[in-house]
Amino acid sequence: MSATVASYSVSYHQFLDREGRLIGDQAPALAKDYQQLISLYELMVETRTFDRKAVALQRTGQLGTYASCLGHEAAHIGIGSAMRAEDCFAPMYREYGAQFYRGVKMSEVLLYWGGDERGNNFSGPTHDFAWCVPIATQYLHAAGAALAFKLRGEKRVAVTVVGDGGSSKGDVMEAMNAASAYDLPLVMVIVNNQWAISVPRSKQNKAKTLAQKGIAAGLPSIQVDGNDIIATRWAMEKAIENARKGEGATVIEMITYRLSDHTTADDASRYRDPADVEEAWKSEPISRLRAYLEAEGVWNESEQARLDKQAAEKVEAAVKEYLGTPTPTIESMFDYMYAQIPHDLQAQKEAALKDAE
Amino acid sequence: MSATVASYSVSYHQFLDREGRLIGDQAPALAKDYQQLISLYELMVETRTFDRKAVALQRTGQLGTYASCLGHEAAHIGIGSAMRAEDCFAPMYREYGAQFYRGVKMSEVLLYWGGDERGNNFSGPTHDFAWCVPIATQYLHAAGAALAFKLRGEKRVAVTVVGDGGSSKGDVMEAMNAASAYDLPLVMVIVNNQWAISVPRSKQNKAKTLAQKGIAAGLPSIQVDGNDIIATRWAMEKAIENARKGEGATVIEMITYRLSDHTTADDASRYRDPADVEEAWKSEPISRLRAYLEAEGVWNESEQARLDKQAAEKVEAAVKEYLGTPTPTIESMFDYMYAQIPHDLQAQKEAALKDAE
Amino acid sequence: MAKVALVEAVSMAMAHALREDEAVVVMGEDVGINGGVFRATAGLQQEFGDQRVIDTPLAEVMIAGMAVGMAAQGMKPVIEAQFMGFVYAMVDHIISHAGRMRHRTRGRLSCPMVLRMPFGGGIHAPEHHSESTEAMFAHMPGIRVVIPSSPSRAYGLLLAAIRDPDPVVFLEPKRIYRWGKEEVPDDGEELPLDVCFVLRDGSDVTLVTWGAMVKETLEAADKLASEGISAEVIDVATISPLDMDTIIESVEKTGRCVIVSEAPRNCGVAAEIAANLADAGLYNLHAPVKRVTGYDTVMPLYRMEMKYMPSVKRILGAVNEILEVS
Amino acid sequence: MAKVALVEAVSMAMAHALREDEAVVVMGEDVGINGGVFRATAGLQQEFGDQRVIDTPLAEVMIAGMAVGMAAQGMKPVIEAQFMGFVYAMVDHIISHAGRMRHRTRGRLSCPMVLRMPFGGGIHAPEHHSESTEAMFAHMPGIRVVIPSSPSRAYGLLLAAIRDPDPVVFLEPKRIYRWGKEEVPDDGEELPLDVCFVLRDGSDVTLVTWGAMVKETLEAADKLASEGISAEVIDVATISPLDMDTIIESVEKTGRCVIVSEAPRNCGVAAEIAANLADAGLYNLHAPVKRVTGYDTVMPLYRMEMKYMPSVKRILGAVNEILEVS
Ligand SMILES: Cc1ncc(C[n+]2csc(CCOP(=O)(O)OP(=O)(O)O)c2C)c(N)n1
Ligand SMILES: Cc1ncc(C[n+]2csc(CCOP(=O)(O)OP(=O)(O)O)c2C)c(N)n1
Ligand SMILES: [Mg+2]
Ligand SMILES: [Mg+2]
Repeated sequence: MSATVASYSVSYHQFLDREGRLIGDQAPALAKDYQQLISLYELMVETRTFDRKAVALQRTGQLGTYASCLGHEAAHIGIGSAMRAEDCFAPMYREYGAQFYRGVKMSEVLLYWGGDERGNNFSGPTHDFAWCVPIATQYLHAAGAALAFKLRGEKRVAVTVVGDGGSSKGDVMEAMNAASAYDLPLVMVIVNNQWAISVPRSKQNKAKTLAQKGIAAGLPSIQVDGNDIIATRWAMEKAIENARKGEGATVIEMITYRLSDHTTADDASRYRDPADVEEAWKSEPISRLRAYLEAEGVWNESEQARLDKQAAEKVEAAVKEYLGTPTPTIESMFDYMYAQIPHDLQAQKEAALKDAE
Repeated sequence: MSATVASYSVSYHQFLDREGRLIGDQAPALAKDYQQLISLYELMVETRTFDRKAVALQRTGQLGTYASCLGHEAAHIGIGSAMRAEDCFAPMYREYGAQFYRGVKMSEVLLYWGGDERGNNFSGPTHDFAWCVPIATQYLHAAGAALAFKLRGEKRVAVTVVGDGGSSKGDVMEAMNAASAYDLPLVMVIVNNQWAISVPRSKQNKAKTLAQKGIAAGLPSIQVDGNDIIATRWAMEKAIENARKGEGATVIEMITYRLSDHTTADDASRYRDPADVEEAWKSEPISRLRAYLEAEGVWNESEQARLDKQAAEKVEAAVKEYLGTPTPTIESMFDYMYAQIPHDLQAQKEAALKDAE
Repeated sequence: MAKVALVEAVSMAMAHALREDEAVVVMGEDVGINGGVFRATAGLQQEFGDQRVIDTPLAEVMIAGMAVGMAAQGMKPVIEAQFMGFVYAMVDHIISHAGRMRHRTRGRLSCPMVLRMPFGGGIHAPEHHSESTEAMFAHMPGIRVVIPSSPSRAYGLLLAAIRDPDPVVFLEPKRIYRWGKEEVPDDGEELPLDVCFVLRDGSDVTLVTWGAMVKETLEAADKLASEGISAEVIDVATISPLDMDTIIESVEKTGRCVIVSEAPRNCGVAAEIAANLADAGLYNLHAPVKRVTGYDTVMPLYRMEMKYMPSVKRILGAVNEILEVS
Repeated sequence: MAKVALVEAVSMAMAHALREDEAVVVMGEDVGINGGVFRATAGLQQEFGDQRVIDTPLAEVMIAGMAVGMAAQGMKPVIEAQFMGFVYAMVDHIISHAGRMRHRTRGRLSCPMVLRMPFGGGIHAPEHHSESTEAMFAHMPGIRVVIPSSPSRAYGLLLAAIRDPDPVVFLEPKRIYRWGKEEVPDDGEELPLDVCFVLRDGSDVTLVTWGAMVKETLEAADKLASEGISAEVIDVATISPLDMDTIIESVEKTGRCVIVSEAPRNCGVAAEIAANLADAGLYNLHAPVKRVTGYDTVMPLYRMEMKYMPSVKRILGAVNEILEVS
């Protein structure tokens, strides 16, 4: 006797094609909410302006290793803009767009990559997690946050992001499993930008999608075009709403492409074909949204010029603030280890202060 | 635009119902291969006889904590009997039935639980892994073995087992992911006996099956009645054959029930309803196979009496061998740490020998 | 007042904390209806419900990672590793996050969690059930490491650990879970997380230990007393931060020190104590500092485990060796 | 012969091992076409193919666990943790299996694997990229821990590590990956895995160190020499097993010892060395044993990292402190 006992599928969603034309007739209201679309567009452009500047700062020795977000703007801003302030974001390390939307300042991002912990004490929601370098660990922090919200009866949602590479880590699967076991108000995004440093998506596993990892835990699992902000925002809104209503977690794979090197310490020309990158540029998120807005008649050259100027000024101001931040103190190496510094560390602190004299 | 990009399902397979009647007309040849079925049946009975004796030894202070396999005989022997000697088995800790088939001696199982490492230097295939207490880690050892076989071009298959509880660990998902990434000759069994000590299956996650964990990595994933040896053996044979042919890995969930306490250190009456256990006894694997064999006219009371006697004698001999094994030496604490004992440890060894005088 | 065992005092402290602070939750494998494999959480789920005392899927990385997330969001999770042998999968989240959350965010987020677990050998348990790797945690910045060795110290130290605003690893010496019962009032009084306990005054030699080895060390001290040798016995209790002042003060008096620990020797906590004596304590030393420790081997399976564990005989041997030195 | 840097010597040793033994495979994240994020595996996949030099999914537990399985089945995997900050997820398989496989099976199975990784601070890297937790591995039974500090020692020690029939953790001081180039003949000559290297003879004080701190320590010795103080410098190199004989012999001569390590202080390898001096070396000590180490804090982000790392100044300070003592 053989019987099918469980069936699942993964759906793919896209509303704007790469030329910026609406496809199908299912587009969400956002497609016609030009004001909101324009504000998302502006943040996308500002984020890219910031990103280019950050890379330049690194190249000129004014910033440490920096992880660019070039090409991820629709994914990241789709995520950040669908959240409420009281929701909790557990990022990896390149979702600046999401964080800017939530109030993190550009200067704070620079401070962090400029080797200063104060960047993590940012102006975004105070409950948001810091940048997370140990890949995928943030998934479990988000799951813990979601459990905290649930136990306290708060209508808050935790949102987290991992990459295509990071999705291979057990932490991701344990978080999905926990989301299922505890019905957590949690949205788990996999930003599939095709590369984990030099390792292509195809080497992570041979499954058709990364979204289907959610099926392991019986969670709704979808794929969206991660370069289409209408799709990313729509998927996030739906998933966050479900989570807030107590209907549990969702896994969303956003398909995009890392247009930059992995970080400024990387040289992608060693391992990938420039032709592929060129091809990927044709799908990038900003020009398609601009084309759409222009076709709808709500955006034009002069608006763009205004925006470009505004973005450049904003970034310049942030750079100035960053470069003007004084060096941290010796004390700051010791004073945040514990709420109350223990006697042994106090002795080390005193010795360090003496040595620094 | 929305499109389905991937679809998966999990099928369930059973050939013998709990009364021992064949269901459907798809039963594999084994159902009529009475000689082989009888030999499997004999091992199931011997294993159970052994198991009861081991628990008794623990109760009388002659054995340490012991993990019973009561009720798992069809699952374990289905696994072990489908493998070739050159295949590699990475067990958890209660698959004695599989191991007996592969040549491990009953006295060796007792030695291990009797607190003696020599039990792990067993008479089964020398490449088989030892019992593995840190739950789920064995999955990755099996994946590593499978990769070794593949890299060396050997037509060997690695087989591993985890429990319903252990299937929540990241190691399991990372192994499945690796199996997909590297197309490994690997069979990953989840023996779902409904309990992880006191935690019921339902608390591990809310997915319909545990088999569907394999879908995360795009692997064929099926469920079988783990108390039906025709089904467990059939599923294992198919999966092992696929793996040997280079067609990759399979995930098999075997549904059974832990009829005993978790180990002799556990008291299951604290957390589960005796009525559930009683109900589970109705599905246990040995009586159903016996009923089938008797109905087919190939087994009877006197055969059973002969078998019972033979099993008892075998077990008695094993106990005798176990109890007669002399205490390990002090040297043995040191001599297997490295191929060549380093100087610091040599000094510790000499001190220990002196202290023991 | 009825006397309680160490494991019951652990339970009492958790119950007290659950009662006084609703941010406290207890989480782990089998901590719920089963009450933990050692009964350390017995009765807690019955009293506080399954939203406060929470069974988890079998996934240590998950338990640790979620605890970090919960703690950062204002909860006070008290998580259990079922045995110390299963804590290794948790180490990443403990070292990379629990110990860094406050520092990394300049105090914006913190990680007030307790990771408790039974540790140590000597109970005839299976493989991986007898670990003593406290040094691994002591080496991690931002983590306190606490080890009680009596019911009252278990109660007071665990309460303090749970109330502490930073992460604490709390190691319970399971070999003495049911040894040395004491009356322990459930008065909510905590003990300090940074001082040693002098269990016995003495003038000829200082014996420093912690956890279950307190038992053998006190026995050795008794034995020495019967031979006219006066041993001071110190229970370190708070492995990190380490109260070297108390130890050095004792050695100032006795001039001799033996450190007893069942952990492997290489880079253990005993080394840290001896290293401090070789520095700040050097001029008080009349004789070499001896470490009586487990060997740098795997803890053997149970037929041989008592050959691995430091014995009274080995402690006495070390003391005699340095007493011969004048 | 062209001079090579430490990271190139690491590469050479791997290439030599891949050539001489087909059981050897190199595995890790980005070790293939990318040649590793530090170029330590540059060119290896091109020479040996993708069945010998294997990119892995991004999954540290998997890499460690599979290496254990492969090693037990006769391969000799040389795996890489991309940075030491990401090794913690591997610890479970290393301590629970790699270090126990031979012991557990009475020699039936073994685990001849090498886990290599860049470690240490000082390169202006992001968070979690500057770890020095070698003590964690030194505390684990059944694991060798090796740290080279020059190109030739990197070559000889890594070859020995790969050929060794047991698991070796091989830590590469990335701050000096490209410092101190040397001629290193690719002659397949290995170095012993259990002896210290005396880098400089001296008579007034013994400076003991390893890894990248060898640089500052040698600088300090130069400085001392210019002041007429003769410092012996020892590169421990094999952290476990630790060659205390060489160190004690040196201290017999000098009477003074300063141990330099960038790892956190509490329970570090420096403590183990000092503890041995407090025991077997006590009667040779004319002054307290000083440890110049990292603090028991998180390694700060890069603006402050050089304030964390032991400096030449701090080393000289410690030496002067104990030289004043007569
Ligand atoms: C646990 C861990 N392992 C390795 C690294 C080093 N590392 C940093 S980013 C990266 C690749 C990440 O790829 P992916 O998850 O796809 O995210 P992306 O960078 O592409 O956004 C690696 C291997 C790390 N930070 N953490
Ligand atoms: C990593 C790890 N965590 C915890 C334990 C303690 N433990 C031993 S068996 C067990 C339950 C296992 O349940 P399951 O995986 O369903 O296997 P079963 O025992 O039911 O066959 C637990 C929690 C362990 N051995 N290893
Ligand atoms: Mg990626
Ligand atoms: Mg089970």
